[in-house]
Amino acid sequence: MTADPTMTVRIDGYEGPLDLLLDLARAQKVDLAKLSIVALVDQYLLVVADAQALRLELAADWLVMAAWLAWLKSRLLVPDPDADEAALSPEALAGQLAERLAELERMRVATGWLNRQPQLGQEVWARGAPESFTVEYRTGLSADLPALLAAYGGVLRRLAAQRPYRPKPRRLWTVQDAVQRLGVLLGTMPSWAMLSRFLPEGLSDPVERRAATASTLIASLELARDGRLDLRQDRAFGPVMLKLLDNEAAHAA
Amino acid sequence: MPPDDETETPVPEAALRLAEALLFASAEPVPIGHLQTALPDDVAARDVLAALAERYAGRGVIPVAVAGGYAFRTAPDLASALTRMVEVPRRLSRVAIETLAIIAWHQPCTRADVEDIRGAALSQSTLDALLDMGMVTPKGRREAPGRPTLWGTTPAFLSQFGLASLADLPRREDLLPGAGSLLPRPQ
Amino acid sequence: MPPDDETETPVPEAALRLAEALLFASAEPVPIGHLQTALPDDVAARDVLAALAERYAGRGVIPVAVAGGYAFRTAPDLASALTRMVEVPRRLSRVAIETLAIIAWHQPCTRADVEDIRGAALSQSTLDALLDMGMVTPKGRREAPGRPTLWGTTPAFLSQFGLASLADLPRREDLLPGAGSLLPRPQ
Repeated sequence: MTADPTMTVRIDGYEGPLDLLLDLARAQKVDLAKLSIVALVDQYLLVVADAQALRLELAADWLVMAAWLAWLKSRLLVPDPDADEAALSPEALAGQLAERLAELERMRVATGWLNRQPQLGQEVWARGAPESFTVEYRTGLSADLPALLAAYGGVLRRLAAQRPYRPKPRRLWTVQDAVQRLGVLLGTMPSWAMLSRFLPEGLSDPVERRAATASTLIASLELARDGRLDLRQDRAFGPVMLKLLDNEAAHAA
Repeated sequence: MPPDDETETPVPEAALRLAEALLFASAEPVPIGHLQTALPDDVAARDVLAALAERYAGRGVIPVAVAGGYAFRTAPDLASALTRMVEVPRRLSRVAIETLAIIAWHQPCTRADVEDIRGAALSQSTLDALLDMGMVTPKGRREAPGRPTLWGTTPAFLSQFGLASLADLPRREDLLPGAGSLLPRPQ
Repeated sequence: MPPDDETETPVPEAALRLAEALLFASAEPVPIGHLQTALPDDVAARDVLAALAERYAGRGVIPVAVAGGYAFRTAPDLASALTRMVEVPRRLSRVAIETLAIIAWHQPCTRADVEDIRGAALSQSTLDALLDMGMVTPKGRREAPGRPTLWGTTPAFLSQFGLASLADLPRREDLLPGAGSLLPRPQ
């Protein structure tokens, strides 16, 4: 309403709605604190309308700002009697807008201040050919034991990946071996003895030990079938007990 | 430079030469503590710097307090004569300096803060230019949804604009006198 | 510096300041012709440089004639006072640390043994570097064709890696189960 009809402002050259608003506010030539928001809104809407008349493609934020400003102006001129108490008053919203413009203006002043400082490499220069008096002397190593272990581990893994897989040969205790060993050992044990007593000695590998246990159990079952020994297991998963049966005893049974 | 003491103790010429050489040799500002370690114990670095400033007053190169230390810089009034003689890197764009100003006065702040204040999107190339020049650096993240990166200025920023510390920046309230208490004026 | 002329014309202070700043700011030595272009026509660069040399005589930095022109340099007698020694621990390259590890676990062994285990040629420079650092030392020769040198680790190796003795090295099998059968045993 109070827009100066002679004022022509083009929208291009502004970085966004706020940039334009600040420029329009400056044009009011008043302290930003005495800014007329309504006049500002009118000027903004005029510029946006002009731009649309020129069929300029306007980014959405220009139109969003236009719609919001139009709403703000209407609220400022005709206060809503049923206004929500919790909502900000139009005056408070106008104050926020003025504060945003003031902050942008402050940062423009700050930019100007920085620009007036003599800049390094632009107005003042540092030593172009600095001299270094720092002498690096290389002593000591930054390697530690974990690094050494990691390196050797890496070598070993590479080696493992390169070489074809050759499984370690296993000493497997066969049933025949077990039958033979049982035959020898049972003679020396007149009473009940645990199956594990009949395993070959020096079995540290758990796989070999399990295989030998299985072979010995099968061997003992075969010998029991032939009536040469007696087998007993008092409970599930309990130890398997063996005892030699002499021929007379076998006959008696 | 620090002001002279009331009671002036004459600074030994040897200390002055050493300080001169040390500040001259380095392109980066020399922290006063570093200078002190190079000086004899009974000579205060502060006094030496004051004497140095006095000796170089009005000369073509002058010692200045910058980025937490001291460095020699060419005298600002020689800018136009020297610009023609030495290589001058590209100046930061207007948008870049405006972004830098917002980060400097609002740090630590997020990219969204900068965009909010400028009322316009901030292009990645602008931020990249400031990062390339080492003017800004991440300063952690804001504990908010998305945990956006917070940005702040660097010692290189202080050095670039010849500031001893961030305290040399004008206070935000003083940037726009009269706008301290904004009252909405609807009419 | 060029000697003063017999007939001394006073060099303007402005020319002296400019020359001072230019020599300071230039990354390269300033050719006398280049300095002349920055000076008024009636001021000879030669005279300015002479006056500058006079002004800086005995100071911490001095203008000197170097290849290609003139530049400020730190006074030679101050260099030692300004020199700071910085210890920079050497990092071993991956090849070097692997070689050292193989020698440690397989000593005494030959270069060919190391090559065989690593599956790659070993450059003499790698072995030389370990030798220079005192990590390895020759341990006689293998009685085999060519009598190749046998290598072993040194006491310095033990102290570098915090080992009381070689017996403190973890067993191969603890590093990679089943590794024992992988390794080619010399002989």
